[in-house]
Amino acid sequence: MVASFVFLPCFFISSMLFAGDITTPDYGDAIVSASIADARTLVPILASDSASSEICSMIFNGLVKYDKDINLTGDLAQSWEISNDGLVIIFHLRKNVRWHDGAPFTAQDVEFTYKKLIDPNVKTPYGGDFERVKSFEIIDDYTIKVTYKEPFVPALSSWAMSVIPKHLLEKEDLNTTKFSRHPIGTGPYKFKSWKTQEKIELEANPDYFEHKPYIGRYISRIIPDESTIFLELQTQGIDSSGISPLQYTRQTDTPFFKKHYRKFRLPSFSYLYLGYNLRDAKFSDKRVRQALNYAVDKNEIIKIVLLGLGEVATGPYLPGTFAYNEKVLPASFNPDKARKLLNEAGWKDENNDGWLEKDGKKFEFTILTNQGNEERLKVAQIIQRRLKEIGVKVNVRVVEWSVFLTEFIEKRKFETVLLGWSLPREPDNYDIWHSSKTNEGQFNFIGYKNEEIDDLLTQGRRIFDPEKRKAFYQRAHEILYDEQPYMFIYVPDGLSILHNRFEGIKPAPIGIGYNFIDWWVPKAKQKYK
Amino acid sequence: MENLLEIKNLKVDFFVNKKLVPVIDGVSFCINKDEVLVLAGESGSGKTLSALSITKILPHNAIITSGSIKFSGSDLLVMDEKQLVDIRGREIAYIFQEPTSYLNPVFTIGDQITEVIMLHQNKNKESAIEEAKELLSLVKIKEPKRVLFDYPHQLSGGMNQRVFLAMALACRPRLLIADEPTTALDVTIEAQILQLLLELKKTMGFSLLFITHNLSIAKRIANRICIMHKGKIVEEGSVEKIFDAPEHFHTRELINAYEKIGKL
Amino acid sequence: MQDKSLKIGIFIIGLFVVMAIFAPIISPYDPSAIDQDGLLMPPSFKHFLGTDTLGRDLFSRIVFGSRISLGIGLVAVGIATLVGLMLGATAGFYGRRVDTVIMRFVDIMLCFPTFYLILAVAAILGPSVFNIMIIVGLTSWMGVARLVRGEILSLKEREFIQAERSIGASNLRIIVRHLIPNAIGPVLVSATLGIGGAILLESGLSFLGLGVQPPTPSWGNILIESKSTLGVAWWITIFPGFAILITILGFNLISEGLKKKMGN
Amino acid sequence: MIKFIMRRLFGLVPMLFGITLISFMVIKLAPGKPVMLQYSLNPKISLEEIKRLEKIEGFDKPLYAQYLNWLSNISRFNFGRSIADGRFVTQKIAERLPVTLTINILSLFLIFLIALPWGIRSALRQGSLFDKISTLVTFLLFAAPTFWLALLLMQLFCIQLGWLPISGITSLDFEHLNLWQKFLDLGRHLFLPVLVSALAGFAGICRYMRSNMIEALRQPYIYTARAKGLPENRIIYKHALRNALLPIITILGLSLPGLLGGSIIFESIFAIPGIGRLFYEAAMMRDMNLIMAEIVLVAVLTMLGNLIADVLYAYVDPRIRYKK
Amino acid sequence: MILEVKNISKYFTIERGVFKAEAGLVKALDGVSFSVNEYDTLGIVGESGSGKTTLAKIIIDLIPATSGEVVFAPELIQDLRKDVQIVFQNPYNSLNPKMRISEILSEPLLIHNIVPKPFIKERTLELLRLVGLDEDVLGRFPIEFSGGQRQRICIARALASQPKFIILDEPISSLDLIIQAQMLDLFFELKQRLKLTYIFVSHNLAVVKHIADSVLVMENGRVVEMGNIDEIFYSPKHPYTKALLDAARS
Repeated sequence: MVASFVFLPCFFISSMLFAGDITTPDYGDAIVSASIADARTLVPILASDSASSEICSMIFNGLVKYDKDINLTGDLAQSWEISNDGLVIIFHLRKNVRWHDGAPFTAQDVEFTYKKLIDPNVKTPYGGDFERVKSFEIIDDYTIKVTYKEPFVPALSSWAMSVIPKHLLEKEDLNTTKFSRHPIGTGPYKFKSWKTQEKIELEANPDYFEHKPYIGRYISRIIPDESTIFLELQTQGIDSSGISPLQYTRQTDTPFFKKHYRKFRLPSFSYLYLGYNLRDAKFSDKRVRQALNYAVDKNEIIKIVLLGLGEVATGPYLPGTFAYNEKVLPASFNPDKARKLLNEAGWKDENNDGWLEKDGKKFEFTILTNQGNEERLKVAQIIQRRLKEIGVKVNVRVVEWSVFLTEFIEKRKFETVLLGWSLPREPDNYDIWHSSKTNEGQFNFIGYKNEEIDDLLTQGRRIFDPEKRKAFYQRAHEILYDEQPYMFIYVPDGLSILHNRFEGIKPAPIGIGYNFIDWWVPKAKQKYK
Repeated sequence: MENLLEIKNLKVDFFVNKKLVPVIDGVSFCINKDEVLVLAGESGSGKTLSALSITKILPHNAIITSGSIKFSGSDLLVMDEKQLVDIRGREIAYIFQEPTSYLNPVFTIGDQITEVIMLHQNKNKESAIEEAKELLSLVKIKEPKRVLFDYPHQLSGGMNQRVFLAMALACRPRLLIADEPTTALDVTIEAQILQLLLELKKTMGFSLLFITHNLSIAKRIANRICIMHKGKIVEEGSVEKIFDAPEHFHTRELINAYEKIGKL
Repeated sequence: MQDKSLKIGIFIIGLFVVMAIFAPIISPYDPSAIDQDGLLMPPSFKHFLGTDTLGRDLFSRIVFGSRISLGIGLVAVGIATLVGLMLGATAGFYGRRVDTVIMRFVDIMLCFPTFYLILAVAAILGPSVFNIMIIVGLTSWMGVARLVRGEILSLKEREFIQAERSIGASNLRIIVRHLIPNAIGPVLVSATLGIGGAILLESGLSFLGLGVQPPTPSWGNILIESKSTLGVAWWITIFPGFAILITILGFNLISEGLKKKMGN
Repeated sequence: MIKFIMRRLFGLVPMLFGITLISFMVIKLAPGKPVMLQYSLNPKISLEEIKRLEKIEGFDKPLYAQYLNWLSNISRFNFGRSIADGRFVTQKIAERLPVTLTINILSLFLIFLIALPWGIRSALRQGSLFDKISTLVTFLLFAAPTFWLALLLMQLFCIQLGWLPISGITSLDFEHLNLWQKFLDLGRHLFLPVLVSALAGFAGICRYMRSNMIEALRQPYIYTARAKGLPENRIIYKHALRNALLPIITILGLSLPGLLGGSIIFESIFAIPGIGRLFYEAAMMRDMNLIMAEIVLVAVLTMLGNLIADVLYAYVDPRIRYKK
Repeated sequence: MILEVKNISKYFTIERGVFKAEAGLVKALDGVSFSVNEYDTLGIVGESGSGKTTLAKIIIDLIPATSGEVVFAPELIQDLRKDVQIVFQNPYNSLNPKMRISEILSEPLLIHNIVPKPFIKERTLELLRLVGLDEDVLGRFPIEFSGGQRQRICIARALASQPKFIILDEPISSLDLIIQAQMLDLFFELKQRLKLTYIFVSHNLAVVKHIADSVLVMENGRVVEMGNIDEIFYSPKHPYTKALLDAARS
C-alpha cells in the first residue's frame, strides 16, 4: 500500500517560504482535499503511512525543511553549523516559537523528541538514523550540539523529523496516548476535529512564527474510492486531489473543469522498475538484462499507461537534482539488437516453437507485482506482449501486498518484480544498492554486488561537499544504467487538480505546497464559513 | 311441501393447464323445507363441488358454466358478490370434513365464532361472546368458557366439529350443508355427532343437505337420497326405493358392496 | 408464465454457454491484444462494444469473460451442491448424534468469516480461477446441506420409504435411489439461484483485488476496471454489468420454472 | 421458556470457542505478518527495527500461546488494541457501528415497507399484468450487481441531476446547521446507500411474501371464512395475511447479523465510515485483535439471530406456543 | 403357529411445545400378547390411537419395541425382510413418485435376487397379472393411477419376494366402497392361491367381519378381547367391544 501511495503527489511538503505579494490577501475560507486512506496516528514519530504524515506536516515542524528548489533550509532551527570533520552539528533554534497551547518551544522539546526516537519500546520506525548519534547536548534553551559516531551526510535531512512537545508527552506512553487523536504542535495549522474514516479538520494557527495562514480551515476528507473522488470533483464537493493520467487528459477537458479548476503537472518523487533476481542463472549475464531493456519500448508504456504524462527513467536519481547524470541517455527500442544480444548469451530458438531455449530450457519467467495497482498491472501486460515478440515467455502474477512482502521479497523467492521506489531528495540510497544489504529483510533483495558502487555509496554518505557528492552519484548513475540490475521504466508525473478560487500558487521543482500558508481566497469567492 | 332450494341443470368446469374439464355435467335436484337430503356417491363424483357451488364458494380454478340455483325464489347464480355475502352464513351455512384444518389455526375458537355473530347480527363484542357461550353449550361442549380461548389444534376432532356446528348455526340458517362431517372421526364419536345434528335440526328447524360416501349413514338419517356418479345424478328416491329397488346399475353395484361389507 | 420462464431461462443460459464454448471463434480480436491508438474508443462497427483503457476489444473480453464467470458459477455451485447433498443426506437420514454434529458444523461454517478463508487461500495459492472456484464452492454449501436435511427428514417418514425398508433395501440404496431423487428438485431450484450468487461473489472479490487476476478477463474484473473510467467510457461499465444481469436473470428464470414444474 | 433460552445460550460458548479457534489458526497460517506491512519497503526502516517491533507486539511467541493469551483477554472483555493506531479495538468498532446500523435498519425497514405490500398485491392478482411485471422487476433487482447499480445511480442522481451529494454522510458545514437541516442533510447523504442496499434485499422478501400469501389463500380455512359470509378483504387481510406473515417473522431474527454486516464495496463507493471497510483494512493489515473481535461479534450475532428467530416464531404461532 | 407376540410395549416421550421440556410418557402399547396360526387371517380392530398401526410396524421390525418380543416360527420364516411383507393405508404415499412401476416392482426382485436379471421383466408381468393389472402399467409413473390401482401395485410389490406372511395396515380404508369390495375379493383369492397368512388391521368392523378368521380388539394400547369371528361379533364379552358394535350397527 505504501508504495502505491507514493504515486500520489505529496505537494504539501512543509517548506514554507515567506513571499511578499502585491494585493493584500484575505483571510478565511477552507480548502477541502481528498485522501484515499484515513490517518492512523497524529504522533509524528509514529506516523509511517503517507496520510498521517501529510496531516502531521501541517501541525508540526522539524528543525530543517526543503525549500522550493529542494535544498535544506531552516524551520524551527534559525541556522546551523557543521564541523569540518562532519561529526558535529550545532543548531540555533528560533526564539519566538510557541506550541498551540501557548507553551514556549525550547531545546528541551528537541531533546525529548530525540530520546523518544531511540527509546526501544516506542513503536517508531525512524529510530535508525538517530542511533548513529553519539551525544546530544543542550547548550542553552535555544542551542543544541549533536555529535555523530562517524560522518553521516543524511544526518542533516533526518532532522526534518517533527518535534513533539515535552511538557505534554513526558508522562505519556506514546504508543497509546490520547495525543495521537488530539495533537498539539508548532505548525501553521492547529488540530480542530477528527471524525474517523470521515474527515480531519485543522484551523489556522493565528500566532504561527512566520505568519498566520490566510486559509482559515484545512479539511481532509477520506474517500476510499478513486472514482468517487473524481465524481466529487465534478460537483465541486472537494477542492484538491491527486488525479490519474486518464482523468488529467480526458476527463478534465470539459468546460466545467476549465472554469472551476486548475491542473498541475509536477515531478512525482518516484520511479517504476523491473528488478531481476540476480541469483537466478537466467539473469546473471549482463547482456541478457541489456537485451530485455532493448526489447521493451518504454515510450509505448508511457503513452498507454500514463497517457504520455511521464519520462523514461534511466537510474535511481531524481531528475533535476545534482545526483542526476544528464549524460546517461535511455536505450532506444531495438528488438533486433535484443535478439542479437540474447543469441550471444546462448539463447536460440532450437526447436523453432517461437520461444528461445538454452541447453534445453525455455526462456520463461514470471513478473510479480502487488495487487490493487492498476498501472503496474498494465505495464506488466505490455512487457509480456513485447518480450513475446523476441521469444521470451513472460507470466504475470499478482499477489496481495502483505503476502508479496513476506513470502516473495523477504524470502527472495522471485524471478522478477515490478515495483517502485520513492526518490527522497537526499540521493543516498545506500540501503538499496550496497552489497552488504542483500540478506533477508534488507532492501538489496535483487542481490546486486559491485565494488565500485559500494565504494561510491560509502564515500557519498561521508563527504559533505556537494561537488564531490555530485561526481560520486553521477558515476553511480552511469554504472547502474549500463549494468541494468533493474530495468528502469518511467518516472511518472505527479498530477493534481486544485479549485481555481485559490490564489498565490507558485509551482516549483519541489511542487506547489511549499508556500501553502501564502495561499488565499478573495472574499467574494470564499465558499465555506 | 314448498321447496327451499331448487337446482336446475347445473354445469361446472375445472380450468386445468389451459383446458376446461367438465366435472359437474347437468345436475338438478331440490330440497324441501325441514327435509334431510343425502347426496351419496364415490370420491370424484362431484358431490362436494355441487354443494360448494350453491353459494359460489368454489376453488379458484372452478367455473359454473350454466344452470340455475333458486333459493326460496331468488337465483343465487345471478346475484353479485355483495348480495351473496348476506346469504352466506346467515341463510345457508356449511360444515366440512376435517374440522381442525378448516378452522383458522391462528385465531381462538371464540374469535372465529363471535366474528360471524357480530358481522351478521351486528352485535357488540360482549353480547357476541355471551351468545357464543350459549351456542357452545347448545352443541354439548362441557366448559364453553375455557374452549372460547382455546385454539383449534388444542381440541380433538370431535370437539372441533361441535365448534364448527355452533359456528354454522350461529345465525339460525335455513339450510345447513354438511360435507362428510363425520368421515374423519372415530365410529363412536361419529354416532354422537350425527345424533346431535338431528336433534339440533328438530329444535332449530333447518333443512339439511348431507353429503357422504357412507351408505349406512345415508340409510340412517336421510328422507331422500340422490346417487351421484361422474358428475351426474344417476338416481333419486326415498331410502326404501334406493336400498330395496335400485334401478341404475351403478346404484345396484353400490348397494351390493354395501350389503357385503357396508353394514354389520 | 411457468413453463415460459423455464424456456426463456434455458435459452439465455444456452446462449451464454455457446458464447463461452466458441469464444475463440466468436470474438473478433484476441482479448488481451493491446492497441496503442485504440484507447477508450466508443462502440463502433470495428469494435462492437468499444475498447478499454488498454485499447483491448471489450466485446472479445466479455465473450472470453463468460468462460470464467460461468465456469466459476457452475463449478462453485456444483461443489457446494455435492458437499451439501452428502452432508445434508447423512445428517437427515441417520439423525440424532450424527445430525447434531453435522448441523453444529454447519452453524460454525455459517458464522465463520468466509472472507478470511477466501483471503487466506487466495493469498497462499494465488487467486487463480481454479482456486476461486474451490473457495466459493467450499464456503457456500451450508445452505444446500440444510435444505437437503429438511427434505430428507420429511421424506424419511413417507410410507414409500418404510415400504422400501420393509422389502429389505439397504440404507445406502434407500438414500441413493429413493431419498436423493426426491430431494433433488428443491436442491436444483436453490442451486440455480446459487449460481447467480457465485457470479456476483466473484465480481465482488475482483473489486477487492482478490478475484480472477486481470490478465484473464472475467466480467467481474472488467467491471472493476471500468470504475475509474465511469465518466468517460460508460460502455465499459454498462456492458459487463449487463452481461452479469442477464445471466443471473436467466438462472433465476430456470429456477422459477423448475420450482413450478416440480410443484405439480 | 427461560430454561430453553439458557440452554441455547450455553450452547453458544463451545460454538464460539470452536469458531474463534479455527479462525485464529486460519488467519495466523495465512502468510503475511502484520508489522511487516505497516513499515514495508520504506528504505529508512531497517530489519532490526521490524524485529524489535514484532517483539513488542508479541508475534514471536508460538501460536497456541498467542491464542490462549487472546482468549484470557476476551474473557475479561479486553479485546486488545489495534495494531494500526494502538486504540482499543472495541472503541474502533463502536465508532463505526452507528453509521452501519442506521443504514441497515433503514434499508431493512424500507424493504419490509415496500416488499410486503408488493408481494401481497402480486399474490392477490396472480397471473395479472401487475404480477408479471413485478416478477420481472424483482428478478432484475435480484440479478443486478449492487456496486454496478450504485455506480449507475450515483452517475444519474449526483452528477446528471445533481440532487444528491455523492459521498460521505454529512456535509462540511454540518455543525452550523440547525437540527432540522442536520436531519435533512443526513437524509440526503444516506438516501442512495439505503436505497441500493434495500433494492438488494427487496427481491427476496417480495418473492417470499408472494408465495406465502398464495399458499395461505389456498388453505381450507379460507373456504370456511368465505362460507361464513365474510367480505373478501376481511378474508384476505385477516385470515390469510395473519398466516402468511408468520414465516416472515423468522426472517427478522435471521437478518440480525446482516444488520451489523457492512458491505465493503458499498462503503468504499459511498465513502461511508462503516464496519465493512474497517474489517477489510484489518484483514489486509492482519490486525489480529480487530479481526478476532469482528469474528466474535458476527458469531454471537448469528447465533443470537437464530435463537431470536425461533423464540419469535414460537411466540407468534399458537400451534407451537400451546401444545395439547 | 407362525407368529407369537409376547408382552410387547411401546412408550413415546412427548415434548411440550418447542421448548422440548419433558412432559410425559405416552403408552402407545402396554403389554400386548397374542399368536397367529399359519394360513389364518387375524383381524385387529380399534379406534384411532389404539396402537394398532404401531403394533403392525413393530411386528415387521420397522420401529423398535420398548419391551417384549416378536417371535416367528423359524421353520416357516427364515428372512424377515423376504418372508414377511406389509401394505400401508395411503396408496398415494406408498409409491416413489419419481420411479416407474417397472422399477418399483423390480426393486424387491433385485434385492432378494428372486429371478436372474433377464427374467425380471417377465416376473413383473406375472405379478401384475396376479393383482389384475396389465402390461401397459409398467412404463408409467404412480401419479397416473387411481387409488385402487396404486394399492394393487403395492400388493404386487409385496408379493414379489414370495412372502408367507403379509401385514395389511388399513389397506382399503381410503378407497371407495365398490373398490373396497373388489380388493377384499383379491386378498381372499391371493390367500388361497399363494397359501398366505394375513394380519388385517382396520377400524371398519364390517370389513374385518367379512375377511378375518379371528379378531383382536384393542383400546389405548391394550388387548381387551380376542377370539374367532363368531365369539367377537355375536357374543362379545368386553363392554368396549359391545360399544364398538353398537356404534357401527346404529
